[in-house]
Amino acid sequence: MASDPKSKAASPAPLRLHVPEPEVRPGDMPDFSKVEIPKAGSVERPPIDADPESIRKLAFSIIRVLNRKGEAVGPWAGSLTDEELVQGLRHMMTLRAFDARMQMAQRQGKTSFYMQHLGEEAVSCAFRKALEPGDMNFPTYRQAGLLIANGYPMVDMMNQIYSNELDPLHGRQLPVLYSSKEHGFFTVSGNLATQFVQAVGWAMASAISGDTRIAAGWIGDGSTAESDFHSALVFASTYKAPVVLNVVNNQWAISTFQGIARGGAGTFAARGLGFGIPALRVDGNDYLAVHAVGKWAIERARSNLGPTLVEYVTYRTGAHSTSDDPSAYRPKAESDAWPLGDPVIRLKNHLTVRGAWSEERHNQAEAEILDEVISAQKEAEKHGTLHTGGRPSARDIFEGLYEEMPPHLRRQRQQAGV
Amino acid sequence: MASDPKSKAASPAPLRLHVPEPEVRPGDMPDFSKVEIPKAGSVERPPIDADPESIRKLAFSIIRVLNRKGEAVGPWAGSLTDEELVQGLRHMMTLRAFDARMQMAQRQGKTSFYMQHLGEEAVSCAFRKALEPGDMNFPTYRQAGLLIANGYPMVDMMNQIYSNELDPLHGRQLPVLYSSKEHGFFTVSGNLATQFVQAVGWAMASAISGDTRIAAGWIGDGSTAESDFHSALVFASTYKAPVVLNVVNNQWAISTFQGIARGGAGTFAARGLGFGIPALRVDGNDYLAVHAVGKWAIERARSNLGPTLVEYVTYRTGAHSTSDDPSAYRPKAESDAWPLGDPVIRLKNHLTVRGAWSEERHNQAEAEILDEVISAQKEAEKHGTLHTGGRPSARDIFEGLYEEMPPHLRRQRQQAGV
Amino acid sequence: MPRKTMIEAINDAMDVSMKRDERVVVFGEDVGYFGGVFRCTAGLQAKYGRSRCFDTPVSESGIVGTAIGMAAYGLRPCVEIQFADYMYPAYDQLTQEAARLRYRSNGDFTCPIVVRMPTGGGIFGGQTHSQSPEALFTHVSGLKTVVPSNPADAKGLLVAAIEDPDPVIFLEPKRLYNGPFDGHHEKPVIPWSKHELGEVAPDHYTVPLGKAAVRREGSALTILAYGTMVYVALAAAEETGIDAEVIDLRTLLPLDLEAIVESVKKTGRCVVIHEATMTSGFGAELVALVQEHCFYHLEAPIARVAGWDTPYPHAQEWDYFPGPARVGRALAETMEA
Amino acid sequence: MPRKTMIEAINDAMDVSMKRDERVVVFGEDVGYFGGVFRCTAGLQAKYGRSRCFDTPVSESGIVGTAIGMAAYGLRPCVEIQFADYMYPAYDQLTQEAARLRYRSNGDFTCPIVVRMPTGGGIFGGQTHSQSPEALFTHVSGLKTVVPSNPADAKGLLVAAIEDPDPVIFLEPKRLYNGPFDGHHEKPVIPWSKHELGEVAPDHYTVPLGKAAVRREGSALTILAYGTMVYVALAAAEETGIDAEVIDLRTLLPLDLEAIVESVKKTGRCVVIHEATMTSGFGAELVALVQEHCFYHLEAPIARVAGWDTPYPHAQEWDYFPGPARVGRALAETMEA
Ligand SMILES: Cc1ncc(C[n+]2csc(CCOP(=O)(O)OP(=O)(O)O)c2C)c(N)n1
Ligand SMILES: Cc1ncc(C[n+]2csc(CCOP(=O)(O)OP(=O)(O)O)c2C)c(N)n1
Ligand SMILES: [Mg+2]
Ligand SMILES: [Mg+2]
Repeated sequence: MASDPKSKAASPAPLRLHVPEPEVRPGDMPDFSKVEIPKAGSVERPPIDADPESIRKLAFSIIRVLNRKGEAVGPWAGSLTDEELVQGLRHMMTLRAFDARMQMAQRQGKTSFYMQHLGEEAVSCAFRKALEPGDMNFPTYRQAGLLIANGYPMVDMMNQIYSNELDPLHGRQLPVLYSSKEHGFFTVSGNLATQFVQAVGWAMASAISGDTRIAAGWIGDGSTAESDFHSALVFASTYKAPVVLNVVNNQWAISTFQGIARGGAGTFAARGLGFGIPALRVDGNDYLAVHAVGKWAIERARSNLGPTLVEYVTYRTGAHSTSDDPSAYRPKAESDAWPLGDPVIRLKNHLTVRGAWSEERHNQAEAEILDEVISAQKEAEKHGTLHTGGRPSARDIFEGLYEEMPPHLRRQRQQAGV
Repeated sequence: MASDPKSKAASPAPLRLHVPEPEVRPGDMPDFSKVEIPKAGSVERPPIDADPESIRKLAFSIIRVLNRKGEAVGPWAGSLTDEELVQGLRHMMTLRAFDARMQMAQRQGKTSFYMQHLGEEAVSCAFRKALEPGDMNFPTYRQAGLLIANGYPMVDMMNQIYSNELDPLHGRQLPVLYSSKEHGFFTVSGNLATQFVQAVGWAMASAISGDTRIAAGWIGDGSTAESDFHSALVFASTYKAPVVLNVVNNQWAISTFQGIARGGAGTFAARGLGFGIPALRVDGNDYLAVHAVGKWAIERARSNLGPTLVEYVTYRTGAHSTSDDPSAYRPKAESDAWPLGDPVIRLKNHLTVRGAWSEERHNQAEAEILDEVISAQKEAEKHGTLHTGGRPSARDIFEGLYEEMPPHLRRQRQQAGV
Repeated sequence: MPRKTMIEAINDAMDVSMKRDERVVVFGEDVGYFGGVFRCTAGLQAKYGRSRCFDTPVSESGIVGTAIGMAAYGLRPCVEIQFADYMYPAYDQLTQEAARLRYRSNGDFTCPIVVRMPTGGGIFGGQTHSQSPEALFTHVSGLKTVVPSNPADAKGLLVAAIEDPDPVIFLEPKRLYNGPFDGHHEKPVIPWSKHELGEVAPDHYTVPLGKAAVRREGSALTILAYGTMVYVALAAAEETGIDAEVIDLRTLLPLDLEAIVESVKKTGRCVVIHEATMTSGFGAELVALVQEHCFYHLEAPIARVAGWDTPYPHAQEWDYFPGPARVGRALAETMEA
Repeated sequence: MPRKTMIEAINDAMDVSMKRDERVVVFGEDVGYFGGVFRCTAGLQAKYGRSRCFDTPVSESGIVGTAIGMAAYGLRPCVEIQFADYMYPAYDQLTQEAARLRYRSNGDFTCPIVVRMPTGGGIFGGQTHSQSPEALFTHVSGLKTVVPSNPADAKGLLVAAIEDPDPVIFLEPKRLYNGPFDGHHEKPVIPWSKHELGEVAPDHYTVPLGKAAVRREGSALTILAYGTMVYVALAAAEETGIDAEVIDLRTLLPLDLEAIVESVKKTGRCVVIHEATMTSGFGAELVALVQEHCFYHLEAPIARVAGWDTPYPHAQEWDYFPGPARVGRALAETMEA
């Protein structure tokens, strides 16, 4: 040991490792009383060119529009019409019905894997409606609402999930890792977080080209710990890229609660502040709030004011995926205790309060939607499911890797006899 | 393109890419008038267990102790004795003399490469004196003051720089990438930023082991953009690791000014706030301020209060390395215009004001130090320089990669005939 | 002797090591409370406490980077990367740091870490849950790379890896977790409880790194394989009736070249198989070594059977996987050549 | 024809490409105002403006990650990694993203990016300024890998790479930047201005990816080389007097297997050389292919000469570098075998 003239004053107490733990585990009573929920309508709505420093507190609050009575209140209430809201409700209901059917299809062995959105439907459905055609999303596996709300055909999604003969991705990708440039939906990666910095690059390219289109990056709470989250913030901050950086905080990363990724910061939105990026936290189960905050951030980007980080506070009600069983790591009733409620029910109530919706219309819509989903499913299944019926060709293994197939792949394809 | 019922309201202006540029380039007049320099003594000194949120503004100010008159003022003035300060001055003078000689040795072809500390000597020299024996630094290539101030023999440093027969690293490493566990100096990597998260791991290990030793990670302003900076902050924040995270902001990353890495955030210290990590900014050319802030952060770590991020505001007066010529990208006189002055002169003035130092003593010390450096150099050169005299063996290529040499390496060593 | 699955054997190895040596710590994504998505660390947090087995943020570079710092301190971290496909963010720390700490510091700092990761396909995991990146490690000097093929080896090799003074990459063929798998995906898997290599001694033991095992003696031809492909080799030998000697390499680096050369000199023919993509795969290195050391004994070109040079597709998994039919064809061709 | 250094030729390739195609953008650490630490991008920012050539933060994953996003948008980024040794933080983006965008999206998104990086040793750069990681790219399906050995090729290959619809890794042997280097470090380097391959046509031209060049015709033996090692091969042939045919591969993937096979079938002997570490280096793949395709023509085992399986040491650089003496020994042994 190096000799040092000074010696320790008083021998300090031994250090201890701090490992964050959720407050409850299976067997405990779920308790969200420590989660501070600001009243709907209570958070200010600054101008889009506000100095990031002056709106710091938006990163530590929660922007909410729908109150307990189902009314839309406060400066973020927005101006969506009855029609638009009904459409939004239908999108969320469609996504939920779609999820339920595909979840079941997986259990029936029609595909290998599925991931649902239960409880988080508002986030992607509402955000999509705030975008313009031509804008590009860089989603994770949990933003199918971006497709549904943009009118992407469900049957194409199912073809992908089934890896059948009409699968637009020719069987190459895991179910739910869709791609649709036409619908502003970048090809989903199985490697977490990589898309976040790609979104920034796409946005930079739009700025380089003097275009007016903007990008939206998507990431989960857990994945903010990955390196590319940092790269994205660094580049977005430096080049003032026209991008909205969306963090979907659904409280869990598989079995790991958000406290592990978040550490000592109060919120994920706070991360943006370290880069001088305006950061907003929003009630992710409130369709109107998501839409209004999305609009605000998108307008900022399109006005060349640079990036915005948005944290959507929501809850992953379902399992992480069909390979997961959450009862092993969190109380079963936790989702019922979640204080921000259910996005579908909340928008339904709001529309009802507005006089634009009713129990009957809801039931009717539910039935219609189920029909649509089922008929899409039937249509898709005509073209095969993972283990039966039509399937992509073994040639597709070799094709489409390069624009022109190099000689070694041609030799291998020949060997494969396809 | 997806059809969307809504069409753009008014067609927005084309986007443009924002690329930050320094205010001056070669040919321009250097100008630091926009750099806000708080008065010495003006920044508060909170208790070490202060709530990070309550001390936010420390990340946007600069803690300074030495005023223009050379007096130590304010709550961070500290309690270093005359003797300790004279020792500190000598360390900085030694590092500067060492650098000058080695820079020259490189020009003389005695080694391949060198990196100096000119203008930044206070940072590593003062911080080292705030540590206890057993604490571990994870330095970059620009913290040799940690070794000098801890009494590591200069001749061993030179042996490494010369890759001679007594090189402790047996010729394997680039000059200045020293290693000394005994002196709390982790083996320096040529790959930027990797050490920052390793420092957090070392600190976690100390906590896991119930030890009382703490770690200090070091990184340059430019390198904060690397991924491992993020990993370090994430893990340090989550596990409240007993680590001090030091960012040396010397304004430049080779030819790239700090604005490129920092982007829209006002400071590098601000990055810490996004993780709930207390962040302090300090005048890096003020020996007393660096020491006091270092002590504060180290005490926090040792008291199991978790990590602190410290940004040292300084200026890289010299070239990046012997391979670099800064006149190609910044005005030659920029370093003279740097508003925080020279760390050696400032401490010298302070000691003189205290009555503990004088021009003669300074000159005498300078002469003594030069003697010491030259005699170390002579001693080292007896054992060879890169291209002449004693050198490490070709066997050293194969040895020490694994604890036990695997068969394929034994075969290769045999083939090499060594 | 008790029979265990490979998961249980791996769990056992960590348990035994944590009990014997306080310096052994285990962490990674979902490995703490939950016990890992494949359950390999189940029960360890409850037994050894949260500071010796814990969940981490989703950051592979952070997991490996902190493990390196801990190893430099003096601990012996054994960390999990959830799938080998997700090791890439940690590749810098693994190859530039872990692999070189000892060398660059001339032994002043060392890096005794183990990085466990499930590899290989066969579970319909698509291109990001199926990869076999072993060649990306064997090219990096300073690392050791291990691929067990059964519970008995898995425990002994993992204990040896944890006790090794240098960084070890420990690749777990996930298709073998519950039973030996020979590529006949349409047949039910035989569980390890029915296989003698499922016998795992309860106490501490090691299987030394760098020693191959002959899984089938034969005189006609040598098959070099590791992990899942060992069973494919055995199936192909049975199905073609070719008297192949099947060598399970167990450790790729350091490699048991002696065992390989001895076998090929005896048989005069060699087929190298792996699941990873062919080009620049570890099979290329094996071919290069065999032709160098056995040139004058070779009666036919050495054949390689491997994953096609494409990402691992989801739906066409079984057209991609180099199963017994493809391996059998190579055996036959090599015999006829 | 004007003669240029390899640096100037590379600069020229980007200049020509930026002029012809607005979608070409160039960025990386220090590449903007300063023009790159090796000066390869000098003048481009002044000529094309800050939004087409700019400095980036020190973040290789960010450089490649944003480039991928830009390519998905429709631009054609040509980015610089300051040294190949620093590509590791970008390895995830390169291998898991760039390489697979087209495949996984079935052509919905593509990734026409070029990632330039200086490689190889010989400048006393130690273990972190000397690496040759080509095998870490050739193992990854979806990438192309190019290694030019002279200014004329460097320009034509780089233009071709920029115009290629898929991601290309462009490795620049930095020891060749100023002149052909044959490993005789004690002798002064002959500048490109004295070499006919320094002749670089000023206009737009391409050298197609996937085509090798014969640098020396010979009948006794075939040497497969690329980058710096081409000149080492030529020197070794001259110095040993062995009539070697020297093939400069130029592109490692796609590989010009035809040219290789033709030559080896003619000579019956083959030596494979590279500067990267031996084990699992690209040389292993070459050996595997040659023995597969030329088995019955081979009169001696294929020899490999490569960097030792250790990090690149600083002081012992010339004991590490596989120079003409070591290559010459392998030639002689292969002739005698
Ligand atoms: C690089 C990488 N590491 C690990 C994984 C495995 N993995 C898949 S999802 C997941 C959790 C992600 O959680 P979060 O980001 O919160 O998203 P959520 O699933 O909650 O939507 C993990 C660890 C992966 N896919 N990629
Ligand atoms: C991963 C990696 N990328 C790039 C480099 C090349 N490089 C060496 S030093 C440097 C600049 C670092 O600047 P900064 O962090 O501010 O430290 P300073 O030199 O100013 O002390 C760069 C880009 C490297 N060594 N490692
Ligand atoms: Mg989550
Ligand atoms: Mg700097």
